[in-house]
Amino acid sequence: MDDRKNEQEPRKVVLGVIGADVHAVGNRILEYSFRNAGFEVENLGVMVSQEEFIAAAIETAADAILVSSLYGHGEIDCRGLRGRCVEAGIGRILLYVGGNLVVGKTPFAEVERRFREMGFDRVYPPGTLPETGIADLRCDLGGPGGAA
Amino acid sequence: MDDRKNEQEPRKVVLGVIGADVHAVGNRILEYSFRNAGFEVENLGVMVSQEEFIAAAIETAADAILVSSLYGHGEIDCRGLRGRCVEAGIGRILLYVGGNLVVGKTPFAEVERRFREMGFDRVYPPGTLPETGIADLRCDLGGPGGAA
Amino acid sequence: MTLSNHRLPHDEFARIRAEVLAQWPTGADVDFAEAVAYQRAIPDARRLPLRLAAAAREGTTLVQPRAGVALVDDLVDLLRYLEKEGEADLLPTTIDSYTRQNAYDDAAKGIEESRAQGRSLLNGFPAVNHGVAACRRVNESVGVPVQVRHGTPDARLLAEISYAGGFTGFEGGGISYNIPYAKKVPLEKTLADWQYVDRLTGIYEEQGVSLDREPFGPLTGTLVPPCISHAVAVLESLLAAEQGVRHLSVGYGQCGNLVQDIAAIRSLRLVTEEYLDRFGYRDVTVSTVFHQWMGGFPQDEAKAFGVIGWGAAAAALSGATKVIVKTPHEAFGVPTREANAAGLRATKQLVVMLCDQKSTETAEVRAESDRIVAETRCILDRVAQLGEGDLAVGTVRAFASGVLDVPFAPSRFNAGKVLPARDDRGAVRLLEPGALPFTKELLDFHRSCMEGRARHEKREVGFQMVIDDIYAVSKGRLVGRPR
Amino acid sequence: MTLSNHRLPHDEFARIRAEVLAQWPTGADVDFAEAVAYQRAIPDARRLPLRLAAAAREGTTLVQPRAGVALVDDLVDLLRYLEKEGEADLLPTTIDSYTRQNAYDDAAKGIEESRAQGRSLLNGFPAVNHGVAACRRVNESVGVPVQVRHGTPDARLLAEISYAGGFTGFEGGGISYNIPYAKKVPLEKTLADWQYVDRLTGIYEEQGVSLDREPFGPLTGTLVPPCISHAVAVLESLLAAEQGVRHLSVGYGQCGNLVQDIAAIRSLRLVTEEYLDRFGYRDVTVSTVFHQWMGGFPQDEAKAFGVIGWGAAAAALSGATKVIVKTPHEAFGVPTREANAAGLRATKQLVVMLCDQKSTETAEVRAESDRIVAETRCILDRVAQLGEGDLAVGTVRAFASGVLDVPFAPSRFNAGKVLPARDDRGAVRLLEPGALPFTKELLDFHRSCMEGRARHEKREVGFQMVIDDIYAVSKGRLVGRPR
Ligand code: B12
Ligand code: B12
Repeated sequence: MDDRKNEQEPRKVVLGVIGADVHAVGNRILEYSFRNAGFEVENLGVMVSQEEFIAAAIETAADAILVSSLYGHGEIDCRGLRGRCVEAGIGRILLYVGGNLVVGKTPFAEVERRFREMGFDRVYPPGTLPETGIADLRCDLGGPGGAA
Repeated sequence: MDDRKNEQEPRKVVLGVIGADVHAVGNRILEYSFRNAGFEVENLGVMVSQEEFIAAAIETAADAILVSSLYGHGEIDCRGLRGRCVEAGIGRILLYVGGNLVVGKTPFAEVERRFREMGFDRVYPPGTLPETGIADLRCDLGGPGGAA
Repeated sequence: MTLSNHRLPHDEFARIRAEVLAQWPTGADVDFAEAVAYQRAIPDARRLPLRLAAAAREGTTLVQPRAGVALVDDLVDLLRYLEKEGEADLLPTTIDSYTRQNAYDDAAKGIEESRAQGRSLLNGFPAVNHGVAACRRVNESVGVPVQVRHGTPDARLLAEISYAGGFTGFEGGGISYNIPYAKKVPLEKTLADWQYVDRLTGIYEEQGVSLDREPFGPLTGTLVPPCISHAVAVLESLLAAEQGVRHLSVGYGQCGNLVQDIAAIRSLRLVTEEYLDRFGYRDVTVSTVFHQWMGGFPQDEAKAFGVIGWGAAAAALSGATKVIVKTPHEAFGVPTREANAAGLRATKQLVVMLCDQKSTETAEVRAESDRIVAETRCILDRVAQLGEGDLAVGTVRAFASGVLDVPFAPSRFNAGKVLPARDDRGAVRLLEPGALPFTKELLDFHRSCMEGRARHEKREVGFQMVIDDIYAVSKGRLVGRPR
Repeated sequence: MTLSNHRLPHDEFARIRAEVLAQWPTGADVDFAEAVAYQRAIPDARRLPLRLAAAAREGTTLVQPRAGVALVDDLVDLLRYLEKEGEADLLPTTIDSYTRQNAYDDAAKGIEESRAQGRSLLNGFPAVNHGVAACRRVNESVGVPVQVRHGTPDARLLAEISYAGGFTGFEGGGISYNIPYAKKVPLEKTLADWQYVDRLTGIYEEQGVSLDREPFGPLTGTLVPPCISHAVAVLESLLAAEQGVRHLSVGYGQCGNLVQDIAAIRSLRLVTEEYLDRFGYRDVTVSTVFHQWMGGFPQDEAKAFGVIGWGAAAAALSGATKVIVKTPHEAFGVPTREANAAGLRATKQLVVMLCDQKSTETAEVRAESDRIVAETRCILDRVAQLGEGDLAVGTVRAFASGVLDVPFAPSRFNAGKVLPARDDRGAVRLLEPGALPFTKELLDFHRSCMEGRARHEKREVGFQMVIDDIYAVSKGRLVGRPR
């Protein structure tokens, strides 16, 4: 697979809120912000299954899947996503996840560890601004100022 | 000394706020409440020195000295009061103390220990209602329902 | 069956009921006659409609948390704690998100995992999986009324189990538990499913069991102008009353501008009573629910206490019958019981302290309240028109045409054309009115509100204002000023 | 010298100064010319009058804690912490109670014991004992203005050391730091001693060093009706202006009824400016200070947060220039820095959130404000009359005759005839007006307020109401209803 596209061509991301989660507000803002930052955004909205994320990523040849989970079931909902990506042949795709990932106020280091172990490349605490994710993605994709 | 007076004769207490403390509100209410409960109250008001407490107790032949300290210097101000009572010949007088006795929020058990060691018979935490002190005093003086 | 706003006929109800109770094994435990007997024996102190009526009489504002965990014993502990240490007047049982999707298999897994890990992996209580007996145990463990709070588009089985399980109040409605809580469930379906829930409530009422039904007021909790949530509340009230519901609690999510918040509760009571009366539902009691700020919270707990205090104060000054309380953990996750109780006590202090200062009749409040009523009437009357007299049909058509339109809702049956933003004093107004059927005068008012703010901020009216307003409270402001 | 309200002549001032600086060894370090140079070099960001003027211009409410500990390093740590973690806009240095009594020997013991025990045994910072250099270190350690807050009847040496030490604000006055803070200090003495402090401030002003002087608004903090604290604030302002003070902050302790609280800040600004103008002091700036609830607090920290939130909200809605913040430890003792910062952040969230909702011009507020102004004028005009035109003399005579009378004050020079209590909506009114020189109309108003409450509570107007009101907030109420 070609991970290093032409710098001019807009990078593509698939965006969505996983599981039975209906928190739509952050998702709207993420879509708006990533678009404004020059990304091509395929926004699946809320209540997105792992299968839908993967299908959309394959269809759009996306560089990254940005998963949100707000409602607390993120831990259950996200398990096995990396594995399914591997099975579907997009095993190296960037996986980011953010929101209120677990039930209850939990030290973030602990949460990050759990989700990294599940195969996520970046894990964001509650209240993260889109700018943070955008900067990281540029960096991970080798955009301006980032390593390839 | 005669600790057991005629039950009909009103019991006498000396009341005041010790040291450089000017918190006057609780003192007014204590005076009112102890009077209403049938005690004879000699209220020295605020900013009362150890010497003034003892002189008033001797002069009125009081059964108890009720010390308040709100402003945080209670620990310094109250030291040696029992000793001075002994010197003055009223060593067995009841000594009660209440208010915000030390600087800062402190576990009350610790505060109580410190003031008991200084020779106080009863020590009250912040927010104590006058009723509590009245009931205890009746009990300690062998009033209705109390032991002699 | 095509949807219409008529009382569900007995045989139709019975037919559906057989299906519903078969959806999950625990449905078999529901025996209506036995459940009525059980409900009748519940002491007055635990009967929600009675407690609300008493509060309305005394002019006090009752305090209620949100709370729910995966396992029964833990829920009992939690509710007892909130009753005792939180001084809660009313208790909830918040249902987990799998149950809300009728995904009882997933809920079962969540229960198992929670047992195994010794911590709740579900964000609420899976009442259907636990069944009638467990629910009764929960209710019998406390001394105050317990209401089921959820967000379930199809809550028929949940309602059956809840009422048989001794709960005396049930939140939700065919609009308010669809549009903010679902992506592709048709309104026809949820309206019909909630007719069932309301009819179920009605037949309990007919047996002398009084139950409270509460449309979910705050909708998406994010900059919802009062007229939109009021219109939904009134419609759900009318639809419920048609099915025989007798006790309604209508809700509103705090916007943050004091005059608007007080006026919203005032107008909500007035407009609900007006329409119930106009449509001939005369023996229905109405109480009001004030939700403390429902949008994004500040992360800092002390700041969260500030927001909670403001919600408590506004609730008291508005004279709402009850206030639903947030916690200092809001920005992070489902709160610990200690955090939950702390939010309750901070609120309790203020609602009791301020109970003598209701300010519903100042000139400012009356003017704002009158405008909200006028806006709400515009919407409701157009809904009735669109439905050719049938409010259920009208509701479906109104959403299709954007006459009813909830900001930021995930449902694809919601137009999503309306954009709200705050005016210069922080009241929520319309930046983009979409297809809301307002008079020119009302539209002009909203436009001039936005222009006033734009002038003050020296920037154009636009979507950036909306984004700034969404983040504002979590960043310590109400109006999202440019930085 | 007999007391009179005239600017202290230069030689008289110099004579007293020599005495004052000799009261304690650290006085020797004060060198006026050097101190002026030092003060002039203080950056604008740390100059209190400038910060207040900017806030008044921007319409924001600044947030300030109370804080003081025995040792210098600990104070520096504490203030830095409150600036950073508490987001304090202004900082204080609260002085300990021995220093307030000029008992520098006791303070010295307190410092030693605190060093030995590793915890502060003093309830504040003994600035006189620590001296000029230490005070400068404190001021230089932070980035915002620091004000000295105390309660010292004779604060002459403290003021000398504070100003030379780089503080740019000094609280107190000859009435407000006597009547609530002393038992047997004659008013003649404190008024004269504060003329010295004000004159000292004035001579710094004449050298181009702007300093803020703040009469202590809340007095005993216990059910003080606004007209009484306003009268004291105006008198101290006039006496200070006569000595050359140019920047005044007048304060008020929250009563708890929102309309009264907003009206109090509105009327305080108006009436202070009116009298300064009337007595010919034209170049004096006036800002307002709102003290969060100064009476007994609830012990529970969550409930304390509720009370703090209400204070923050009322401060913001009233448009006060700054708010003095309480902490969740209030009912127990001097707060930890964490508790102090938490109170600040809860307050900050609300004053910023609500900065666009000032409500000083509603009909209710204007009516209440007008009445407070009328009451205050009654008192002030009688004071002027009693003094035969001299306000200092008038003040002494007014207290002697009960024309000025502070509820619950410990001073034996206070008549103590006035008894306040709340009306049925929680506003503080007069149950017993004592010798306050009110018009019949005003007296009738207060009487009818109390009768209204008594009817509602079905009991007689009487002292039990006062007691119930004193305990009320700490027990979760505002109006102390019978139980
Ligand atoms: C508004 C809201 C609602 C609304 C949602 C309306 C809607 N359809 O959108 C309503 C009222 C319907 C609701 C319902 C529920 N909610 Co809710 N809700 C909130 C609330 C208050 C704000 C969320 C929000 O809109 N924030 C504003 C946006 C802009 O921020 P955001 O969502 O966090 O997203 C930003 C960042 O997180 C980040 N981000 C997110 N994902 C990602 C991914 C990447 C890759 C990156 C880089 C960044 C990123 O960027 C976004 C933009 O800045 C939060 C608490 C809070 N935050 O204060 C609770 C909260 C999320 N809800 C919660 C819960 C439990 C529920 C319910 C289950 C129960 C209930 N209370 O009714 C239901 C869930 C229903 C369901 N099936 O999902 C919990 C989750 C608990 C947990 N994780 O432990 C929270 C945290 C509240 C709490 N403390 O209990 N909720
Ligand atoms: C009002 C008040 C003031 C007023 C006092 C006016 C006056 N002259 O009376 C003013 C504003 C002047 C003031 C000044 C100060 N105060 Co002050 N004040 C308070 C406050 C808010 C309420 C006190 C009160 O009136 N309570 C109501 C009455 C009815 O209750 P009470 O006083 O507690 O008394 C009752 C009981 O304690 C009990 N009781 C008391 N003594 C006894 C004795 C016995 C034997 C019994 C049985 C019962 C009993 O019965 C009383 C009646 O119910 C308290 C905090 C609080 N409690 O919320 C702080 C508080 C007492 N003050 C405090 C401080 C530090 C000060 C100052 C040093 C600094 C400052 N903030 O300016 C100065 C002190 C000046 C001095 N030299 O004393 C601290 C003390 C800290 C500590 N102990 O660690 C407190 C706790 C606030 C705090 N958390 O920082 N204060």
